Amino acid sequence: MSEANILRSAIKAGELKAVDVSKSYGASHFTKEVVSACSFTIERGKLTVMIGPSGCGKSTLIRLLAGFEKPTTGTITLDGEPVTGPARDRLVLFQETALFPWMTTYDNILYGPRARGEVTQETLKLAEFLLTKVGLQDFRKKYPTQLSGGMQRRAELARAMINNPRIMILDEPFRGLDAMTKELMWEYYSALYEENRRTNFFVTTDIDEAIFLADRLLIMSNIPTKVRAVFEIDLPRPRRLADLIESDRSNQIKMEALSILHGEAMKSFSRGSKAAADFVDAYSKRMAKT
Amino acid sequence: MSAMVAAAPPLTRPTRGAIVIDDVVKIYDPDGAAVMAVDHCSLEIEAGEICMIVGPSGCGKTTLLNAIAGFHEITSGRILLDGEVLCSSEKPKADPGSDRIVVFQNGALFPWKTNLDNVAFGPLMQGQLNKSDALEKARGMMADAGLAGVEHNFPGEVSSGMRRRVEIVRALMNDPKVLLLDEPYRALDSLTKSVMHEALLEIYYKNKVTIFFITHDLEEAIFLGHKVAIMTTRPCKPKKILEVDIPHPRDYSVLTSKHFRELMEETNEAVHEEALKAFAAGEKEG
Amino acid sequence: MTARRKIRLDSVYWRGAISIVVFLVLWQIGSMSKIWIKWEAFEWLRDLLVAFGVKPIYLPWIGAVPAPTEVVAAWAGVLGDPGYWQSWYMSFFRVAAGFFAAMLIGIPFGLLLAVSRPAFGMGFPVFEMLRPIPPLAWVPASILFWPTQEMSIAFVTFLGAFFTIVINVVGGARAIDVRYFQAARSMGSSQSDIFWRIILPGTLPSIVVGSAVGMGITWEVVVAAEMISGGGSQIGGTSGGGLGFFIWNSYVGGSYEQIVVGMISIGIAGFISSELLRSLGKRVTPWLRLR
Amino acid sequence: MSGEPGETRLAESIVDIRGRKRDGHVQGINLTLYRLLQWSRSPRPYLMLIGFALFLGFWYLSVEVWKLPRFREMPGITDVIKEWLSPNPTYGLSLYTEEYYQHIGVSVWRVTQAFFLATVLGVPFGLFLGWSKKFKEYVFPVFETLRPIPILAWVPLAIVMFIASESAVIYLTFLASFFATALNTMLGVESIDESYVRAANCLGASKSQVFRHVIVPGALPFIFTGLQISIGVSWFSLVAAEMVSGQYGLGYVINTSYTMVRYPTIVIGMITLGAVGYVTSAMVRLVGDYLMQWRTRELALGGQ
Repeated sequence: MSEANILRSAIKAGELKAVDVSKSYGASHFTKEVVSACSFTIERGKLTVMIGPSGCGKSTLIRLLAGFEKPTTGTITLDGEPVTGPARDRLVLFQETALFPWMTTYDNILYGPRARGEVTQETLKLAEFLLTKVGLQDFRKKYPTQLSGGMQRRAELARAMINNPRIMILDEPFRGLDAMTKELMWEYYSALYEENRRTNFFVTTDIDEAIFLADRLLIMSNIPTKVRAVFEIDLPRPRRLADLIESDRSNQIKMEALSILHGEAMKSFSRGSKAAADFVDAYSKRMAKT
Repeated sequence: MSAMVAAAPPLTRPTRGAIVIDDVVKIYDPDGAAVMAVDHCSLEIEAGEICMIVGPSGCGKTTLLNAIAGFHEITSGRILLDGEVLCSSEKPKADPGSDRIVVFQNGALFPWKTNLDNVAFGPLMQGQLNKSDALEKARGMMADAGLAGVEHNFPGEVSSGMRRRVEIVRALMNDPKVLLLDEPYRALDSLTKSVMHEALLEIYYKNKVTIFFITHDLEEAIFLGHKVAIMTTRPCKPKKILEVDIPHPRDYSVLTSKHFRELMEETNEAVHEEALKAFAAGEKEG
Repeated sequence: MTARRKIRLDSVYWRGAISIVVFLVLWQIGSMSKIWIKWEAFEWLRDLLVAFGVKPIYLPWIGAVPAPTEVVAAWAGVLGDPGYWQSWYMSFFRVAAGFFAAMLIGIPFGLLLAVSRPAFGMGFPVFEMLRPIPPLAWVPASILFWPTQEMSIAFVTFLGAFFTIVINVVGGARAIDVRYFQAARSMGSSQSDIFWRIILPGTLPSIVVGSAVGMGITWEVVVAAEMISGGGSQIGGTSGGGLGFFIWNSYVGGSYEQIVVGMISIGIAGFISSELLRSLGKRVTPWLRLR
Repeated sequence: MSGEPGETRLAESIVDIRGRKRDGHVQGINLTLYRLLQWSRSPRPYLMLIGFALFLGFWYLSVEVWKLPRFREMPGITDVIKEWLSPNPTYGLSLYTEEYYQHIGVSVWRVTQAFFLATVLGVPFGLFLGWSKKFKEYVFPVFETLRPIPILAWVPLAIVMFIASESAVIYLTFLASFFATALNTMLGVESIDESYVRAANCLGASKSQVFRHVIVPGALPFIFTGLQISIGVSWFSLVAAEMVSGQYGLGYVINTSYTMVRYPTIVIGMITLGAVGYVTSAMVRLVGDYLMQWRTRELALGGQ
C-alpha cells in the first residue's frame, strides 16, 4: 500500500463542537470578556474558516479549542468527548512558526512520533513521503532559520500531519508571507485538504483567503467575539485561483461578507480615540458606495 | 481626510518628479561571487505618476529603490530625476536628499521621538523653519491626515497602520519630488490594508507627488497605480508594463468592477510565472 | 576573492598592526622619560611638572611603568624559570576547578529555578540578595570556612562564575517562547521530553553566553585571590603560587618588569580560555551559526 | 510552565485592539494596583518568606545550634545582628557608630568618582568606536589587547604608577567601568537599524545631526546596559583594591576585621556592600528608565 493510501485510510476526521463558550480574564472590577456565549460546529471532513477583525479574540478561541486554556463557561467537545487539554488529535499551526529552531527539518517532523515512542518502519516511510509531499526532501538536514517563510510553513504542515490529528487548527498561518507566496500556499493547502479530507479549522483576517479555502465560513463579531453569520461556500472543488477571480458567485459572497465584517470592524474602531473616528469616516464613505 | 474625495479638484499632473531609469545594471559581490541583482533595467515614470513595481521576493526591486535614494551604487547605466543625472557609471552613487524620501518596509520612525517631533524632523534639520513654525506645520499636516490626537504619543504606542501614516506625513513635510515606498503595508492585515490604500490616495490627491511603490500584492498594485511594472525574478528587469486606465480619483468599489478583474487576469499569468520560478529556486524570503 | 575585497581585508589588518606598534612606541618613549626628561630641551616640561606640584624625575604615571624593551628582556629571563610555568599551571588549575564547579552546580540550579515555580519562588529572592555582594568580599569568610587555602580560593572563583551562569540560565530558560511548549505538549510530549528536548536546547545559547562571561570573572577573581592570600595583605599564609602571586611577588621583590610580564601572561591565559569556550559554544549550538 | 496567560493577555486586551492606549494615566495606576493585588494573592510572597526563613534558619542552626564542623568558626546570625544593631558595638562598627557611615561614604564616593569618569570618557569613546569605521580599525585592536587583562592584575602597577593609594584605588575602579561602558556603547551604536540613519539622511540631516538625533538616542538602551554592568564591576574591583591598599572603605573593613578576629563585622561589611551595591545599580536603572521614556511606555504596553 503506498504511503498516500496509508495516510488517507488512517484519517479519522473529527467533529469539534463549541456550545456557548465564553472566556474572560482578570478579577474583581478588572475583568475583560474576550469570548462571549460563542457556539459553532466544525463539521467532520469540512474546511471551516473563521474570519473577524484582527484583535477580536479569535486567537483566544483557538487556545480554547486546542486546550491550552479552559473556557470560563460552556463546553467544547471533540466527537462527543470533552476537550480537557492539548492532545495529538487537535494540532495547531501558530501565526509565527513553532518549528524547534535547534532541530533539523527531519527531526522536527519526527518529533511527535518520537515523543510518544511510536516510531515504526512505517512512520519513517511516512516521514519520507511527507517530506517529498511538501517538497523539502533535499532540505531535511537544514535548520528552520535556513528555510524561507513558505518552506517553514510546509515543514510545519508535515510535522502536524505525521501525527494524524483528527482536526487541524491553523491561526492565520500565511499572514507573514508575501502576497505571491501566500497565493501559492492557498492553492497548495487546499489541494492538500482535498486529497485527505481531514477536518480543518482555518482562522484569517483576509477575505479572499477565506472564500478561496472555505467549505463553510464563520464571520465573527467584534470583541467579545461570537458567531455573527455563517456562509456555506458552495464553489466547486478543486479550487483554482484563476476561477475564483472570474466567478460571480464568489464575488457576491465576498461583498456580502465584507459588509458584515465592516460593520463589526467599525464597532471596534468607534470605541477608540479620536484618530479611530477617522478610520470610521473612511469606512462609512466606502459603505455608502458598495 | 476632512475634504470629501469627490469634491477634490480635477487631478492635474505636477511638472516635477519624472524619473528615467536608463539601462541600469547592478552587480553585488558578497564574498567574491559576483551576483547580478539588476539586469539592464530601463523604466520611465512621468511626473506625479504612481508607478507600482511588482515582483517576487528577493528579485532586486529594493536594490533599484536604494539606487534612486542614493544608498547603494549602480554598476552601469543612468538614473535621471527631472533630467538631472542622479547617478551614472561616472557617479555610481547618488547623494541622498529630501527630494527623494524613502518609507521603509519595517518603518523608520525614530522610536525615541514623539510622532510630532518625527514629522517636524525634516524641516528642522534643514533649518528651513524654526522650531515653533515646524511644529505648527507638522500639527496641521497630521490633523489633515487624520492623525490628530496621537502627536504626543511615541511611535511604539500607536498601531502599525497609524505608524505608516505618520511616516508618510513625515516624508511629505519636506515637499519631496518623489516618494519611494518599500512594501509599506506588507505586515498589515487585509482589513487595515484597505483603509491604508484609501488614506494614501487621499494624501496623494492633495500633495501630487510621484510615487515609486514596491509590492508583492498585484491587487494592491493595480488598485493604486497609474502604471504597473512586473519584474522578472533575480536579476530583475521589467517583464511587462501595464498602463492602468482606471480614472483617478479611485476608491474601493473599483475592486469589484469588471474592468479591474480583466486587468487582474491579464497580469496574473505573468506574475504567477515569476513567483513559481522564485518559489522553485527556494529563494529565501527576500 | 575579488581584488577590491582583498585590499579591504588587508587594510583592516594593517591598520590594527600599525595602531599596536604606535601604542608600543608611545609606551617606550613614556617609560624612558626618566632619561630624556633631564635634557635641557625639555626644560619647559620640567617647569610645567613642578608647576603642577609633581617632582620632574619622569612623566607622571607612565614614567613609573617599565618600558616594553625591559619587559621583553625580563620575559626572556623568566621563560627558563620553571616557577613561572608552574604559576601558569596553578592559575589554570584553579580557574578550571572553580569554573567547572560553577557549571556543574550553576546550570542544574538555574534550570531548576526556571522549571519549577516553587523553587523559583523560594530560591530566586535569596539568590538575588546574595548576588550584589562582590565575590572578593567572600575571601575572608571563605578562608575562615575552608580548611586549606587552596579550597578557599577555589570557592571564591566558584562564586564569581556561579552567579553569572545561574542568571543567564534562568533568563534563557524563561525566555523560551510559550509556543514551543504548546506545540510539544499537543504532540504528546511527557514532562521529561519537554525538559530534555525543548528547555535544555532552548537554553543552550544562554548557557554558552553565561559561561563565557563566567570564565572572564573567574580569571579576575583568581588573580585577586592569589594576590590577597599570597601575602597581598596581612591575611596571607604560605605562598599560594599562581600568576596572581607571581605578580605580587614581583612587586614585593621590586622587579617591576616582571609585574608587566605577569599581567600580559594572565591576559593571554584569559584570552585562550575564552576562545576555547567560544569555539566549544559554536559546536554545541550549530543552528545559531547558520543564521 | 507556560507564561501567566491571565496577566499578560489582560494587559494586551486592556490596551485598545489596535495597540492604542485606552484612556491615559488613570489606566496606569489601576494597572499597578491590580498587579499588586494579583501579586499578594499569588503564592510568590509566601514562597519568598519560606526561602529566606530556610536560608537564615540553616545559617543559625548550623553555626549556633548543631555546631557543624567548619561552620563552628563562622560568625552566627545572632552575633551579627546583635553587633549590627547595638548602640555601642564591641568591635566599634554598627548602625549607630559614626565610623560605619564614614566607611560607606568613602567607598560610595570612590565608586561615584570612578563611575562618573568611566561614563564621561567611556560613552563618547564607545560612540566614536561605533560611529566611524576608520577610528575603530585603528583604536579597537589596542582596546581588545588590554581588555582581557584582569583588572586586578593592574593592582601592583597601579600602586607603582599612583604614589597616592587613593588615586590607585580610583584608577582601578575606573578601569573596570571604562571597558564595560565603552564596549557596550559601541555595541549600541552598531545595533542601530541601518534604516534610521538612511531615513535621517533622506530628511536632510547632516552628519553631526544624525549623530545627535539618531546615534546617541538609538544607542541609549545599550549604553545603560553597559552602565549597569559598569556599576557592578566597579564595586567588584573597588573591594579588591581597598582590601589590598586602602585605609578606609568597606573592603578595608572586611579585610581588617578578619585579621583583628572581629568575625561578625566581616558579615556586616559584606551585607552592607551588597545593599549599597544594589541601591547604586537601582539608581542607574531609574535614571535609564527616566531618560528612555519611550522604551518604558512601549514595554508597559507589552504587559512587561
